[in-house]
Amino acid sequence: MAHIPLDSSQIDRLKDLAKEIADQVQDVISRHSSVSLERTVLRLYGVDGVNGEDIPLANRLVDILSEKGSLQSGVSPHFAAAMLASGTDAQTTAEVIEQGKAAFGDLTGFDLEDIREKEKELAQGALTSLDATRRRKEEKQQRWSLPRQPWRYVIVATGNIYEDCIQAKSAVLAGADIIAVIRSTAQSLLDYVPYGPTTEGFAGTFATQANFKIMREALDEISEQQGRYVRLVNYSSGLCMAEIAACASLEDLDVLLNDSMYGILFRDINMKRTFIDQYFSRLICSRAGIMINTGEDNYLTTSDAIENAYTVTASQLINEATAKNALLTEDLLGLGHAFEIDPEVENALLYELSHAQLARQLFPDSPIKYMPPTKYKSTDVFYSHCMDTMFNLVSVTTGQGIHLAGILTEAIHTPFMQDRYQSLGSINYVFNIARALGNEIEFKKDGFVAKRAQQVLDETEQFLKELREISLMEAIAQGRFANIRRAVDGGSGLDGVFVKDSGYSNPVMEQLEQDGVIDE
Amino acid sequence: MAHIPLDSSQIDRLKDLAKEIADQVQDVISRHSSVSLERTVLRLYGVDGVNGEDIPLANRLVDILSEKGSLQSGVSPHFAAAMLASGTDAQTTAEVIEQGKAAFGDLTGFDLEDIREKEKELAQGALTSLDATRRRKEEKQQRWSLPRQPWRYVIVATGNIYEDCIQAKSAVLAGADIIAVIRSTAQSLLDYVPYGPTTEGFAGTFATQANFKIMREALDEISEQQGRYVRLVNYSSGLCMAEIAACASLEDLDVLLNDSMYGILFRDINMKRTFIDQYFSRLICSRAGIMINTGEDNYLTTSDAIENAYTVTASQLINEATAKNALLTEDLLGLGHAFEIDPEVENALLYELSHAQLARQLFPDSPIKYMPPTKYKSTDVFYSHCMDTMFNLVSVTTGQGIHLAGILTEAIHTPFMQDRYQSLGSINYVFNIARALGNEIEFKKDGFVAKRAQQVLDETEQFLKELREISLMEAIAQGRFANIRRAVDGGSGLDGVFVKDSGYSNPVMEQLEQDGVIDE
Amino acid sequence: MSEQMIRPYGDSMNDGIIQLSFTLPVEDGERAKKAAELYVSQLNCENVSVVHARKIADRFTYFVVYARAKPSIDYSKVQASEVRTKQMDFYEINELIRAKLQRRLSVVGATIGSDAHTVGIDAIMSMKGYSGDYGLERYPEINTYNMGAQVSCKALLEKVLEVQADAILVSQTVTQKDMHLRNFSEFVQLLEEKGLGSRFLLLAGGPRMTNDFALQLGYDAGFGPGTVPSQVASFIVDKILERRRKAQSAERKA
Amino acid sequence: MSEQMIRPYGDSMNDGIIQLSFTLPVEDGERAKKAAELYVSQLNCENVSVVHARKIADRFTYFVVYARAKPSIDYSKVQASEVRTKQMDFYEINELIRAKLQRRLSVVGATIGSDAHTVGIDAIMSMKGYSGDYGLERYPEINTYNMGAQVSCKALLEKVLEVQADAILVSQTVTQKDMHLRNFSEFVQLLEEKGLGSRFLLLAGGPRMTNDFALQLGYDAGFGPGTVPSQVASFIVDKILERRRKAQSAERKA
Ligand code: B12
Ligand code: B12
Ligand SMILES: Cc1ncc(COP(=O)(O)O)c(C=O)c1O
Ligand SMILES: Cc1ncc(COP(=O)(O)O)c(C=O)c1O
Repeated sequence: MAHIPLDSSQIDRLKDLAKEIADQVQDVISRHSSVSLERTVLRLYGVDGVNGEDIPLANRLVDILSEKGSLQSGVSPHFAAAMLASGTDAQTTAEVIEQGKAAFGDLTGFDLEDIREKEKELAQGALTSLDATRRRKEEKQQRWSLPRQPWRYVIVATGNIYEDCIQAKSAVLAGADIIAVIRSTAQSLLDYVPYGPTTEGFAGTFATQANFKIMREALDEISEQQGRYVRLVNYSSGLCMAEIAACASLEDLDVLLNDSMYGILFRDINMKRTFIDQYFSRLICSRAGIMINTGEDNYLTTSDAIENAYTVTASQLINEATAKNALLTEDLLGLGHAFEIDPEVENALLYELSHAQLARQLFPDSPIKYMPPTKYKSTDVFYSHCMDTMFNLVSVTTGQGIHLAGILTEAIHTPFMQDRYQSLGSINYVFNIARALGNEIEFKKDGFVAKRAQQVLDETEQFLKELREISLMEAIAQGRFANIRRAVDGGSGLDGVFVKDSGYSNPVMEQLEQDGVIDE
Repeated sequence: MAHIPLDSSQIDRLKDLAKEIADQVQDVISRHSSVSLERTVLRLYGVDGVNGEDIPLANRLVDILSEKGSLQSGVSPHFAAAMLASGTDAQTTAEVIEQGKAAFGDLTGFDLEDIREKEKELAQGALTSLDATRRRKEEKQQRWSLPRQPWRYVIVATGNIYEDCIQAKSAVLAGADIIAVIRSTAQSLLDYVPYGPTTEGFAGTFATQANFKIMREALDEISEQQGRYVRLVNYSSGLCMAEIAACASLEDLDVLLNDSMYGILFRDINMKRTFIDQYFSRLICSRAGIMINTGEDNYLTTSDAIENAYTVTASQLINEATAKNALLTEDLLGLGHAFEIDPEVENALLYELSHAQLARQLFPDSPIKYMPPTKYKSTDVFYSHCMDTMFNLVSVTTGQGIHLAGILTEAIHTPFMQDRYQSLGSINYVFNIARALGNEIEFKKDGFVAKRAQQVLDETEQFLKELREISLMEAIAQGRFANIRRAVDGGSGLDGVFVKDSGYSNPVMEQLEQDGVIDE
Repeated sequence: MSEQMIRPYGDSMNDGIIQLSFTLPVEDGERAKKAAELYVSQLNCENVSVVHARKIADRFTYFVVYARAKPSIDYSKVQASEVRTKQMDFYEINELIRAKLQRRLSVVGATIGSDAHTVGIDAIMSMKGYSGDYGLERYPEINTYNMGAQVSCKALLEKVLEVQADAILVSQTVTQKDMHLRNFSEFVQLLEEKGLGSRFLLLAGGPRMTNDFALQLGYDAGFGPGTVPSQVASFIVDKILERRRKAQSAERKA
Repeated sequence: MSEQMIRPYGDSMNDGIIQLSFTLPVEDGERAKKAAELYVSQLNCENVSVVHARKIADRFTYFVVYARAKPSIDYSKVQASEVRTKQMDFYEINELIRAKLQRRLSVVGATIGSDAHTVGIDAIMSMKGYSGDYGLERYPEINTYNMGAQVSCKALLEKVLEVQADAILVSQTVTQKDMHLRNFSEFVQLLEEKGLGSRFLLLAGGPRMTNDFALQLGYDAGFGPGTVPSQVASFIVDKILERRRKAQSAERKA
């Protein structure tokens, strides 16, 4: 692999700074919980389904509890109590509570011991299912083997899950290794997870547990046929980060988009809510063996890719640090970056090579996620196809982990089946003819590429130092990321955040933290 | 510039071998002349136009002479005599001869002194016009300046010279630096140069002096408008190499396709005829300041680009040596090679980089001509566009001189206006973003690229040694180039070759040889 | 204007050459190619040449086709409305407001619905502006309120009334399933309902927007890709002054 | 076969999506875009979206367009002839000739007219063959005469008669201005004139060739891109034997 000489002690300094910044946020996280975090506990306890008005039972129960003012102690003890009372399974218990046929929200009259017992039992069940999905995936990857990197990642976004399956299979036939089902525009702002299979969506398909299942089955079929394991991706960003992580784990998803700041910056979701939910969602991902993908690439769509390259690197370091706090291991960190430099810039390719090589060397054991050009894509599909072709070259040359397919119609519409086919045609072509280019070339020392990488590192160090002083939250408030300002108490979802009281109990989280990193 | 370490003493050996091979051919050349060579003399003396049956006067006069059995002494003395007799200008003299109103072919009764005098005068006129076109071009290149390399070269081929002008201007608007007017399929086998403006042709437009003029005027207009000098290319290969060189020089053309073997191999034209005509045509080019482009790229369309890479290098060396024998300087040698490796070959790009870099280093002072992928182009225009994009990258990275635009519809039809626009879009994009890539990277020493280049050099040396033993002509007969066998006395045009007799006179050639390389 | 019949141009006038690519829900093979050929001939084309056919999914084949389109259209009859206003620069515009309007203009902008794209509206409104042209926020004579994205029609209207806006800038980037149409129209309807139909200058914009299209939607103008803020500002000032003139002359008559 | 109506597929069944690119002889601008939109609607399309327009020459604009094609065609009615013959390999073919024909086959091939492309015909005839499939020259039971390119129809026929060929292979690569049509037909006419209409097995090939098309031209079969020699050999042997059977049964009747 081509290589840029970097000062390892500087890299250590950067990682330490990031860790400090992450830990500051961790304080806020540990003091709070959120409605969606509590709903996640219920889902992991086995509560599923919706009521007559299509409201998920998990939402109904948590709402009832907060109306009763009893949410501060967490949903877990209350639900355990209800189960003791009903003597039935979780789902039935939830249904009777929802129908008002069972008391909920008052622990008086229950023996705390029994409750804790029941909670333990429920939590055990939850963890068992998380371990199970992790093992099922490992087993599949054995059977069908994983393709070599860069992994070819494409999105499907018809709005109709069944149409998505056709498109996904077509893409796999053309070489795709990873399929992402993009969500309908509005979903990330919904404070619940929609239910059941869906066939209507806008610029994407709703993320529902049923849709996860349908697509995963389609991919298992094609993995079998193609003899390579095709991963399934969905998006957990938004108001339901942890809940979607729970649903994803129950359906053997492989990857979730899960960024510490994306929801804040690009969906105007409250930052506390985001950090809190994100932590629990990542704990679940780590246990379920779900890889996370982060969204640094998005910064470059609203701020300049050269000027703000250091914000991408800084964010990668912060995402890594927060992820490690949530027990995620490096092999599960698909840290994001992108090929977004204005093609009018002379020698733009040298900058791209430098940035891509830097990311590669900073996170050697992570399957870093490389995003294609989008912002400067032209509506001239032929010209756009050239941009993607050069992106493909940089990716294989610098040995990226996950390669998002650039699409020639990026500036026009969400990809049609033939757009994806053409995109993969370029990827397969370039990856094959340039497979070993990275091993063939050296970047001149003190050349432009090396100097540029050093400059980005220095700017990053400077920036992280400031962050440590003013705190991450303040930095976001000041618009230091993506040129977007978000107030600490602004955005949606803050009303769903609450301070845990002394009696608060969430045995799933406790157990996950206690067990720590699982390595088999 | 990226660089591969090469042994300069080996390069010297290769160039010496090529020189020996070229000199062997030179013997054949000096003993013979051809009908088209003689017609060229007439054209340079000022004979133009056609008779009632559209037969060029130059052809008629030479035919008359050969019928009379007087051609062996060359057309020059006979025509000089005729002019002395007629006392009018060359054109009028030719007309009366053609109409049978003047004697032609018998020198008895003329004072040899007077004839030689007249010949000298005519030859002087010829050389004056060659010097004039060279100066006019230099002057234009001063006024409008030359773009930086690689020069973007596109072809037009509508069959209609006026339509060609529209297409050419469009291409220049999109960035083209060089315009080539491809000829109609049949022309290279015609033993005369068609006359006048033409609007009908097959997969190309006839090369006529009138068409040259029309296009050159169009390009002057657009050069003025764009402020950069746009060169005009045509093709002299075929049965009229020297004649077309004469016409081209009279109309200020900048470049001629002119290869020592193309006509033999790809048009089945007799090899003696080709070598003889080629020599005189190149003498004219050197004096007229016309750059020649050679056709090694064609070999790779009939033989494998990896296996036969050495034939390309060998041919470049031979073309260089024969060109130097014809007084062409290195700055006028557009030696050809191509990006024609099967894209299914893993690391094909590394081979291409190696071959392109080798050509660049072997001929550092020549504007080498790099041809795009053609043979493996797909009818899927989107895929083909990717291939061209990678070709563009190799070209700018290895610093090629003349860059033939690859066209996404290569496998379908001769380029439409929008095809050329799309092609130049890719070229401009890649050249801009990768402008300095060549300066940024090193090829690992003992890496694949370096080793491959050395291998090609060694194979070339071996091959040239064989050629020296068996002679170039024999090698062609054995199918050693492009896997095509051509017998020494086979192919068209041999009947037009004759042995010069002792009294043979061609003062234009003599003068050109005598004056040697002109450097101002 | 005299008749001017046109057809596509490949490499000679009126040859009608066009390039197509599409996918048909059939298995690859000679019959599939034939189907593609027949299909394109149904699109008023002749000399249909199916140059490429390739299976891209079970029961789906992808084609690349070149053909000669038969119709000619009379270009002299083709009409397209363009935003008509004399283009002024930053200084001229501010000067004009000071001189003629004698009060500051008030402009509110937002990306409505679930559309989260702000780059477009920001390009017009934010200080930085677009391709070297200052954004409206930088205009001393204009008060700008950029509400960002994911703004409901209701919230937008409230803001408009609160700051007594002269002009409203609505942006839509997501066009999938004609989402933008529905959102654009929803806002117009809301204004109608509230009887505010023509009170504000209503501007629409986005990557798929044309002026023709905006007028159909009931907006006063539409702006597409490449729009720079000064074009928008020029239009606003121009129209506001024009409306005032009309109003005044109407008064005089009364 | 029951009716099967089809339309192009973008991302959902029958959405009719197609991509087009073409050039119109007009100056870029809103009117040009409108013209492109109107033009494509004349091609039986709706929801025409002119996503890209760019000047590419004085008075010429280049467009990229996406649209929904309206027609549906009934795939069950689509017919395409394919060269029908059981595909045999090198050994089977030679064996069959030895066993059934009991004499060697004689085949002449050429690229006629001014077309200088030989790679196609060589791929079929030369020793090396094509994509791992031996060329006819390598078949012990076939005498092959490959005349190369730029061969006149007259010269080809002379050779055919001289070697008493069973089959004639004609290749054409240059299709510009329908040159290949004229050349292919010229040779057929020459055979007719000489009263040799059906004496030889006549095969046509080239990058634009289809079997349907060859039949129209009066050839016995047509072969396009990707053809391998053994397909051609199989067809020849098959047909020659078939003809002989017919001839014999005819004799018997007489
Ligand atoms: C940047 C971007 C994003 C960023 C947005 C960041 C932000 N804060 O804006 C991020 C990464 C967050 C994003 C997310 C998504 N995006 Co997005 N995104 C883009 C992208 C790459 C560029 C858009 C852009 O910024 N253009 C630059 C601006 C300057 O151009 P413009 O908007 O046309 O604006 C100009 C003019 O139109 C005009 N103008 C615009 N508005 C207005 C208003 C007025 C009043 C006036 C006068 C003028 C005016 O002036 C501007 C300057 O000239 C496009 C692809 C592309 N290259 O176009 C996809 C694209 C727009 N996104 C798309 C999609 C689908 C999404 C998602 C919905 C995907 C998903 N399901 O997750 C998400 C979710 C967003 C949501 N909920 O709506 C699709 C839309 C498809 C369609 N046709 O409907 C596109 C086309 C990509 C694709 N091919 O799939 N996206
Ligand atoms: C190689 C090549 C050349 C070589 C030819 C060398 C040679 N000795 O053959 C050279 C460089 C000399 C050349 C020159 C020219 N070429 Co050329 N050339 C090509 C190229 C790159 C590849 C063609 C090829 O070899 N294909 C590979 C073979 C194996 O495929 P194939 O021919 O389809 O054959 C297969 C089948 O069709 C079938 N088959 C073919 N024939 C037959 C016959 C029978 C009986 C059967 C059964 C089967 C069969 O079997 C084969 C194997 O599967 C194409 C572009 C492209 N990529 O297609 C341009 C192309 C064919 N050339 C073109 C042109 C215009 C020319 C020139 C006329 C340009 C000029 N004006 O100078 C010249 C002059 C040639 C002339 N006078 O005819 C155009 C033709 C445009 C058109 N549609 O009319 C093309 C398409 C390039 C372009 N886009 O402009 N060319
Ligand atoms: C981290 C992350 N989450 C989510 C999304 C998708 O957006 P939405 O949350 O609207 O589905 C993206 C888009 O690229 C992303 O990068
Ligand atoms: C050296 C040379 N001459 C001539 C030609 C053009 O062919 P023709 O001689 O048929 O015009 C080519 C084609 O690429 C060539 O390379």
